[in-house]
Amino acid sequence: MDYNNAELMTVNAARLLRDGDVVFVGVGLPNLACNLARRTHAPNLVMIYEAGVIGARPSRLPLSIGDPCLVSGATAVCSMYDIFSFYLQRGNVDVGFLGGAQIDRFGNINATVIGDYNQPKTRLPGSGGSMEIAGWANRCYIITPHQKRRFPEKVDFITSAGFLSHQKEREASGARGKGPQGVVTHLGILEPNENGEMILAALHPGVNIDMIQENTGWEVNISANLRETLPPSAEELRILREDLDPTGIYI
Amino acid sequence: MDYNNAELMTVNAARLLRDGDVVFVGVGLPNLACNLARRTHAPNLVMIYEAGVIGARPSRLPLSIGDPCLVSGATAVCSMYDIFSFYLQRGNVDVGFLGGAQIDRFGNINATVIGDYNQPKTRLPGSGGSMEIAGWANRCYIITPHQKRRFPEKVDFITSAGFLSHQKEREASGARGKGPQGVVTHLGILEPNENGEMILAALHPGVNIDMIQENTGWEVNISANLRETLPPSAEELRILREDLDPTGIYI
Amino acid sequence: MSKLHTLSEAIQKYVHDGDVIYAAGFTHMIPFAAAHEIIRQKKKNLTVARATPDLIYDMLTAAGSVKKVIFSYMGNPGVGSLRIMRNVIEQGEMEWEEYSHFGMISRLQAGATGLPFMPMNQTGAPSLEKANPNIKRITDPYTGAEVIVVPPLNPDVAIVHVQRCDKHGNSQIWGIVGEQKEAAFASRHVIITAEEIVEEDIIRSDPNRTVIPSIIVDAVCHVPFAAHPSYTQGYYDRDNLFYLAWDEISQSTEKIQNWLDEWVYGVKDRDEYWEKLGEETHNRLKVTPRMSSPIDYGDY
Amino acid sequence: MSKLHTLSEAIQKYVHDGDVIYAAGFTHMIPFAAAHEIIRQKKKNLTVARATPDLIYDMLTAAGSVKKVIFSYMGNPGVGSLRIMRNVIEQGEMEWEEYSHFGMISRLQAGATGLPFMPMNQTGAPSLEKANPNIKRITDPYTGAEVIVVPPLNPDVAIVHVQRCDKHGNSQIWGIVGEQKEAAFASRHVIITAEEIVEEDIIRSDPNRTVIPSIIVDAVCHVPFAAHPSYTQGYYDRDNLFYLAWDEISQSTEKIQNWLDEWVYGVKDRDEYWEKLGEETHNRLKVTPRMSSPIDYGDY
Repeated sequence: MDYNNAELMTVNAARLLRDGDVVFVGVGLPNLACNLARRTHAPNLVMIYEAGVIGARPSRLPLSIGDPCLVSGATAVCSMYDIFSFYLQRGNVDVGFLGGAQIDRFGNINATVIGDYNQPKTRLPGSGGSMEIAGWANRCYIITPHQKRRFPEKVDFITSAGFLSHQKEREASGARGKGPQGVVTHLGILEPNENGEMILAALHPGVNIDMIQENTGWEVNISANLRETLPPSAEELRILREDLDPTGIYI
Repeated sequence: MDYNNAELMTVNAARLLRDGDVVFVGVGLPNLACNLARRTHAPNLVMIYEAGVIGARPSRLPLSIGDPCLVSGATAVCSMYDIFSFYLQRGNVDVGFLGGAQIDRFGNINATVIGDYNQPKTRLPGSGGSMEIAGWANRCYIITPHQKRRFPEKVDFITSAGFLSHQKEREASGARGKGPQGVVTHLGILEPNENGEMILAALHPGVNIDMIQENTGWEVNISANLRETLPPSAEELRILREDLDPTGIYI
Repeated sequence: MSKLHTLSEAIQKYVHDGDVIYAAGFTHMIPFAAAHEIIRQKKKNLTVARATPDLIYDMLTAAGSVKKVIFSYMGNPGVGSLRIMRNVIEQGEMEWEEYSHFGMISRLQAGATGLPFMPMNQTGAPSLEKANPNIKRITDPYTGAEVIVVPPLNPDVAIVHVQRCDKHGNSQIWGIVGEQKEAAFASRHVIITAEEIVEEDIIRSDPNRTVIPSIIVDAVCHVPFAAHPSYTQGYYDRDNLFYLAWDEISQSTEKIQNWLDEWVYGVKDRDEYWEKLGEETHNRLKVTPRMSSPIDYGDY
Repeated sequence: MSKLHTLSEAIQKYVHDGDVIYAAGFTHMIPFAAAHEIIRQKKKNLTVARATPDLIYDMLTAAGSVKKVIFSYMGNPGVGSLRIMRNVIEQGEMEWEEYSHFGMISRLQAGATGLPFMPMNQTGAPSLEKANPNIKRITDPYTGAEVIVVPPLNPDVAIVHVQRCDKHGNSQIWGIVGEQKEAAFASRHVIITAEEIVEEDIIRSDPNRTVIPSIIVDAVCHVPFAAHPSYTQGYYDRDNLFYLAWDEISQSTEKIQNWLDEWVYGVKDRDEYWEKLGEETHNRLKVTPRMSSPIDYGDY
């Protein structure tokens, strides 16, 4: 079965979701992953968007986080203050998806600047809601291509907290969520060890450890239980290609 | 023209309202006073109820602060948190009406207990919203019968701030509103002097200073500009009796 | 996942002796049916929190279910005193904890949004702050001025009556929306009683109207007329005569007991209670329709 | 008291050089028409605050109206970078002040409710707090833990686009309600642009739908299609093609200038702009109705 990197990442992200999870969704691959999970093993998944939409059932592929198709047919809409406080800060969100220009060895994310903050070499969009999602969702997942420049040992700017310098430092910070529980790339999946260091937990079919090491900016430790992911199934790919993104905008 | 004490107080309270005022209304006489003002000199009065109703146009006499007739036909309804914060705390309310078991020389109100707080002789209903109304409405008015037991020199418990012990003490307290600007009784009107002491500012027709003194628990000072109120007009009484409270529940 | 329960099941499952409960609704949609079921199930030592205890907590107190009350206005709205609660407090037989309305609602807001406290501006009134050690001051780090703070209130159970919800608990309410949302989000468990259980499509036709989402709801109970003697906007009127009658009933221990025997212990559930109220009362509380002007969400 | 103005009058009267403005709307109902009028009136040295500056502030920046931006996510939503603002920041030509979304919205919440600060729980992320001295910590007096606080944001002017309002400014919105209410209550002046000006009776038929009350509104402007290229729920769709096109236009100073000349300076008002977009675009953005299920308030 043939599939591309976006499909591979989306399918693997979908499989991390559990039935009944309340997910704080972003557009693009996280949205596809959630809709895929809902149509396969997690029919009771509840999708929440930071625009304040709860229980969205988008009839078309949303192209922005505030697309009107998210609202029509949703179960509830609330203000931004409410979605961040009554839902996220209160602890009503099980899963958050995150992205960013850089992810480091302890799962910290930079989405703000490359270079000095006050005289930035590259000015990125900034946190948006990701600082709070990373801090307060019970578990977070990151979907990103696996490239050395995206995986530095240490990020220039911590927009969203992973485990900071150690699991213990995150715990001491007062952030309520458990932090990043998986980084899904096109090569495999990294997961935190007991120190909060992201280690190689799974390889996608056909990928070896050297390929991971070559594309990561630090010496990657390997899980004692390193596993291989199952390739995307025909049904998963069919749903993605025919139902969810038929014009191939994200996949 | 014959009128009773309730009518007299209601008419005089209504006259204190200005066109365009946003008023935080209670049921009973304040509600009648506002509706009377709206039908006479203040057609653009906006009535807000602590239940979260804005721009109410009650078609019947509301018997509780949360009567459904306040909602049907109102311009807006919001939560209690919002009415107290976005409206009152933010400074969007011009006038508040207050009542209570006791009002003292500096306009402080007791609506909580007679006697010791922890072993109350008489347990009264408590603040409700009056602590915030007294603190934050730009101006407050009190409507009450003029009886010695209701006008002690000093209240047992300050449920809602008047001027505390002096105008300067209120200013230092951080309360944003100007405090009680008038106490309308069935004998006359008390208003604060520059120290925040409630002094006799107006007598109703047929009342003399001795009658005020006999019914007040402190030595009442008299305004240099003591005035006499105009008696309720035929039109004011007609609106009250025929339109607003035709079955005589409050008047 | 349907969360449909009978009210009796829901109270059995989620309300326990010693719990802190919040029966929500400011004057509007007060969940009297649930309180009567709590009385029938003889729950004890409850801490009952409500901005306005209203008749609902006066009844619970009369039945001996209450250990403590947390409140901001203890009166019979539009009538006068809440005689039963007032009496046990004056007799030193009940604990209480007291706030202003905004203090009470700020506690719920903190509880509902996961904050460790809510700030409030100063009102100048000193006495309640002195009487209640839960009310504290902190310094605004921007101006150096002092600000009042109250701690979060996180009840064990919130009980909320709504006009319509689906079987999952997605609930829509209109009219006075008091503190229902805040009470539900603040609490560990949420019991919904509803005038109507509707198809999910009805809820999804107007998502901005949804105040309580299914994800925080434990039990959904179909209980028409659950709010009597208070009211449900658009469904029936407030029974002002009963609020007046309670002022009379609650003056005598014997009358209170008779009333409880007849109207709470003597009926099986709210259906029987409503039937028993009779046609004259039904007609008196009837209300003619006044519909909202519809809006268009667009079929995207 | 009618507050009806033309948009041109309203901008003239309430937006001044050097003001802090907040054009509200999270992705939805972004008041582009007002921004174009601000450009036409050559307002200068504005501080523009918005959670998501979006194309609206990219355009204002391109036109030279902006001195400073206060924001939490500076991107072209669904497309990528906001090239013009990003460029001036990278060149050191514009001031900025940055928060997370919740930090930004908490600033508005504080401003809207009259509080001197809003508390937020810790997220663990240290860098922005270090970079922005406005973000402070205080101690929770109940637990001794540290809490993040942000100061109120009180803009000079909020501009809010709504689906329907009456001539007094009582405004109803549905769909994504982002931060419109908070922005309006936080600001000294409020300008409403509306798809429809309706009779007061329509508003009063559904008071729970009203988000912004007349008492805080200064000017009401009837401006259909004011949100294009964003959208108005139920009225027209988001013009995703334009969001993509802007990514192309904003890459060249010449193209930007040409676009401003043609679509902002070259048209008198929003009516002319909408006409100029042409039938094909009109049809592409059309949406078929999907009505809300009506509710009954009861005729009390």
